Amino acid sequence: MQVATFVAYLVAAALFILGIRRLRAPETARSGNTLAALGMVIALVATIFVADIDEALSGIEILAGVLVGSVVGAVAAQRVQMTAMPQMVAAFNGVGGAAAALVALSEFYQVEALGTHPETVVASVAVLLSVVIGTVSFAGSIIAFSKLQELALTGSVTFPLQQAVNAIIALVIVLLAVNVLAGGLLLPPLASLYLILGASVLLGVLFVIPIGGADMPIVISLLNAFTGLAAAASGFVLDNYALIISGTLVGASGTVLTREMSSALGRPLRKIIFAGITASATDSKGGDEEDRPVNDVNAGAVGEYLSDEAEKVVIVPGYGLAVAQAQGPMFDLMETLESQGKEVFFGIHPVAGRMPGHMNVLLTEAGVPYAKLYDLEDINPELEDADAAIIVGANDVVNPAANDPEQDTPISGMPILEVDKADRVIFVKRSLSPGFAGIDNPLFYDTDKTMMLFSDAKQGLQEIVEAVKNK
Amino acid sequence: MQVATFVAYLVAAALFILGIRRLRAPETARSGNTLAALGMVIALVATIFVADIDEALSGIEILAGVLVGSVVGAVAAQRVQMTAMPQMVAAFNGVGGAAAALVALSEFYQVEALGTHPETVVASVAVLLSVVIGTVSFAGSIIAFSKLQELALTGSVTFPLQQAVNAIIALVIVLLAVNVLAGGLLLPPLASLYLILGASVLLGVLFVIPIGGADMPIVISLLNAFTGLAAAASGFVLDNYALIISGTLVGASGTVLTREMSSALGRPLRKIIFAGITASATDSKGGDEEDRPVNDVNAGAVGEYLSDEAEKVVIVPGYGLAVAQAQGPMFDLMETLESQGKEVFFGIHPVAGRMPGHMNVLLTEAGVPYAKLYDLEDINPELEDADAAIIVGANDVVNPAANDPEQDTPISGMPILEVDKADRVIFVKRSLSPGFAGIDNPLFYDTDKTMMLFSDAKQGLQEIVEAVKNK
Amino acid sequence: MGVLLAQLAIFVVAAFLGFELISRVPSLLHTPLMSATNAIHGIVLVGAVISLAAASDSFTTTVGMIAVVFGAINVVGGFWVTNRMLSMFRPPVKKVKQREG
Amino acid sequence: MGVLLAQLAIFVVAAFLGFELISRVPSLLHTPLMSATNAIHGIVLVGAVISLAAASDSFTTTVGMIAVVFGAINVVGGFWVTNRMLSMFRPPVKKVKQREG
Ligand SMILES: NC(=O)c1ccc[n+]([C@@H]2O[C@H](COP(=O)([O-])OP(=O)(O)OC[C@H]3O[C@@H](n4cnc5c(N)ncnc54)[C@H](OP(=O)(O)O)[C@@H]3O)[C@@H](O)[C@H]2O)c1
Ligand SMILES: NC(=O)c1ccc[n+]([C@@H]2O[C@H](COP(=O)([O-])OP(=O)(O)OC[C@H]3O[C@@H](n4cnc5c(N)ncnc54)[C@H](OP(=O)(O)O)[C@@H]3O)[C@@H](O)[C@H]2O)c1
Repeated sequence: MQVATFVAYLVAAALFILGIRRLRAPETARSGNTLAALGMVIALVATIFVADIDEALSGIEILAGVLVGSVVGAVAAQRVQMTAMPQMVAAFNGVGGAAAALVALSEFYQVEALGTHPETVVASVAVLLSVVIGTVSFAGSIIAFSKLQELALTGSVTFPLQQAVNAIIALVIVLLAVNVLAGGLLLPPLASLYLILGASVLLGVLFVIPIGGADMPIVISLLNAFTGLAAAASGFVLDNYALIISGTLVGASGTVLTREMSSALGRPLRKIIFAGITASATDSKGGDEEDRPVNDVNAGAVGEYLSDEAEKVVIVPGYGLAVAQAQGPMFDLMETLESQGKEVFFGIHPVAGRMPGHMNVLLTEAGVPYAKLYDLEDINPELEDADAAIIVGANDVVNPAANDPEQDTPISGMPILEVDKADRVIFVKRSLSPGFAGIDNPLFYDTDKTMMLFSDAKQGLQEIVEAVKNK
Repeated sequence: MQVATFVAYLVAAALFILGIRRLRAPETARSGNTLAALGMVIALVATIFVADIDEALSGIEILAGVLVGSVVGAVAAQRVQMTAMPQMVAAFNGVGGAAAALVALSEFYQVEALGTHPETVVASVAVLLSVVIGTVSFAGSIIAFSKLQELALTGSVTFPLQQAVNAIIALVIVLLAVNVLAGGLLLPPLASLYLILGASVLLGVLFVIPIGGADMPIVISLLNAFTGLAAAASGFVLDNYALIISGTLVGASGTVLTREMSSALGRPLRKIIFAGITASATDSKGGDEEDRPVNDVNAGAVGEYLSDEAEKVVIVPGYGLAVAQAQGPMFDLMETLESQGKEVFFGIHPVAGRMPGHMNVLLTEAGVPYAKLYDLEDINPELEDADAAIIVGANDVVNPAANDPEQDTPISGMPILEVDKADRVIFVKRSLSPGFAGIDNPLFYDTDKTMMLFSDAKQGLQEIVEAVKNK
Repeated sequence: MGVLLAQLAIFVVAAFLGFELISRVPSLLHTPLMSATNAIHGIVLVGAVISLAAASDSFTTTVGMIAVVFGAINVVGGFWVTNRMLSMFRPPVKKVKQREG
Repeated sequence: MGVLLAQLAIFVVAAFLGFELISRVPSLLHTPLMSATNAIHGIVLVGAVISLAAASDSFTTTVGMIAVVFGAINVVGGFWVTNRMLSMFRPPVKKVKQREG
């Protein structure tokens, strides 16, 4: 390797490190992303100009490949809706994992096809790791994508003896790998590698299918760390420092991020991976409570109350807002209320929605100023003297059952937005059905305080805006 | 290098990393130190058993050397008084720097003496860096030690054209280094290296002598980072990963720590290094204020007030307490007051004393429970309803002039312990002279609120204890 | 062998660095952070380019080509989408400060 | 050459790690932290041992011997004194918690 390339790689790695550092705070995050992208450009330019591109042909191939990939990536990234972000990240992660596996495969093939064995055991181990991890990440990401895009396999797909089947596949992979390292005792090494490839696809699929759609962000983060490790393993195959350093960085930081995410959501990683608990939870309870009376109102009544009696309004958005794409009407409601001289705040629970930061992204995209988005600690004091709390498509994040010591629920102990402190509580949702955690909400049945507006979030908000305007 | 040694070195490095991590919080700090020490044992054992110790003789020499050094280090570390901690750290740092320089020197000599030139330019550069940085660190640490131990050169020693002289020495070192790298154009390489050694000693001495004794902790931290870098450079000379990784870690983390320390003390690093401002500050002001009246009392009066009227007492220790070694009587005072049913708290300002954590170490050593030591944020609210604040050998940390917008002093903007909120303020110090920053304290002259007990801290406290007991 | 050991050392140190880099990130930033590190492992594109440059037959050329396209999608798409996400956090920093005060 | 480059890469990554490791340490711990990292650079003792083992004449033996003694002082003294310092922080952790609560 030439010294110039080496230096370029080190600079790129340094930029990645600085970039990740800056991504830790909202103020600097964007510049951090730009720094990391700059590092990537430097690494790539150094590679293209210095790699042994002897034939003009391969130069053209490389440029064409990079161009095609860039256009596809850019168009997809530009077009995707903010609500579809998780599946987009999953897709990008999947192709990255596949690329790592393919690079390792191609190296191995080249050495094998020439009739020489890989120089060292280490190189073979690296090839095997890269192929297995990269392929699992690829296959897992595709399944995650399909679940989130609701193409297929949504919900938790389970079958008997799932863990045992996974273990057997893993064992087969290990045996095949030993065969490769031993130079092909039973099967030719290259054939074994193809079998490993196939088994890894299967393993990736089986790993992700039992996991419920709502746990996907955490799984994607984990697969992200996997792809990092696969890239690092490819780096060992190619003797390339850019890949070793950067891949390892992502592998390690992705692991920590996964742990942070899962703890912020109160969902221990082990539970997510080793069981398909999620799906069954959603349809528990619910049925027998429906006959208790609720204060069922129409949009007109809500508009009247807001317009006549509310001075300070706190809006709490949840997953249903994202599903209904109701961020636009939400913004309109804010504007309408403010034009009548009322104070409006948004209370954003850290786990509202289905992806961390989901609500913030959606609302700022719709035009809500960042400074109106209050997080858990900041909004609870405001709720004390609020006249109304409007909860749109949310349940878990405002469910007082989380703090009920008598109940043992998946959300027990999670801090909630204390909307019951407001004078009036207004729910906008389609039915009495609970949310992600499947826990019924006692606030629904507090007929003195609560108004239930049963409606799709988008339509309901539009109607409220009309009602407020027409007062 | 054998793989086993390599693995041992990696394990050692990992233990150092984990150790430093744990040193960031008081609860885990001690176990962090133990982990790091364990890492050192592993690295050393791996080296001794695997290094090419062909002759029995050198094995004995090594063991003898390690033994002698260990005994000296352990005895010194065990005997040193807590107040003398900074100079102890300086001494240990100095020998470390010298060791790094000597290792590099010996490698270079061996290669030169055999008539071969060092294999690569890189190895020579590493030798030169290790010798220069290690020696500067050694010489600088010795001077720091001498200043703190008050052997010689205390205060800021300056002479005309200091910066110019330093620059010339640095230039000479660079020229000699070029001569070595060129294979000895003017002087034989080895002779040049000896000259470099000498010039580096001089540079280290001149670097530290202008710096006032009170800035020494920061300088020692900087020299600590230097020694780390010297060790890393020796690692390049010897091709040794343990040295490269660990030395670099210390070099980098020491740099950050130096910056953190200097900002916690409000003393920008550049000012410390490029000037000897400190000494002159101490004897500014002071003279012309002395004729203003103060409420000069004796220990009896203080004892009477404490015993009869004070229920809640806050004690604020400062540098003078450490100098007077008065932590014992301080503890007695606490016990005496508590035995009379009074509440006693200690207010510890982060920069009280002359070394971070100084007061905490002294007081806990004397037996004060850790839970009674309140830091800045926690003690200020307590001061509101305290009946008395006793300030022992401190000034800057309670000086309201720091918050006076009209005054521009070295401590302006520093948060202080707001002792003037207490009903009575009792100073125990020898005179009206100010402290480290040289700023007169308006509280001295508040004759209604303040009692001044002019006395050595140790004696004064003993007298107060007697007076309280005899009431 | 010497180089391999050094590379292993790099791996270990970089892993510690990666662990250290993420700490107490507000959950608000979890998604962009995931997406940005996702783009960074697109560095495998560098490997794909090297491998395509060295391709000697139609199999390795095809495989290398796919890897290059995939890698480029990962890199460009990843950074682009992260940037889009983060551009929505355009916080008038002052306002946030003010709100805290 | 290959090994050297790898070592430089280690240097860079380890430097970033070092920077990252120290962040927002309470000033209470500055002195022990300084003292502990001071002990860690005593790792140069390993270098001194190697150099003494390879010593071939009286000059290198003497220099190596001094280096070993110095390195051992740095290591043992450094860890020992840090431990002494930290043992004084023996916070009954409960009490601290209680005080905060
Ligand atoms: N933020 C993350 O990263 C993340 C990731 C994974 C899981 N989670 C979990 O997701 C939950 C988030 O809580 P949340 O309060 O935001 O949501 P939630 O508790 O899941 O409640 C969502 C509510 O939205 C309603 N809804 C669905 N579609 C709607 C539509 N079109 N119009 C109006 N309402 C609609 C549903 O009720 P109806 O059917 O009656 O309308 C449901 O009650 C937490 O349990 C959290 O742990 C979060
Ligand atoms: N903590 C650190 O790491 C560190 C490091 C470097 C600098 N500093 C600086 O040091 C200062 C610390 O403030 P501080 O309030 O603790 O101390 P200070 O402001 O320096 O005051 C010390 C006081 O102790 C008195 N004193 C000296 N010897 C005494 C004795 N034997 N008996 C009784 N009193 C005695 C002196 O007055 P008399 O002469 O009248 O007795 C002096 O007023 C700050 O400015 C800080 O920035 C701190």
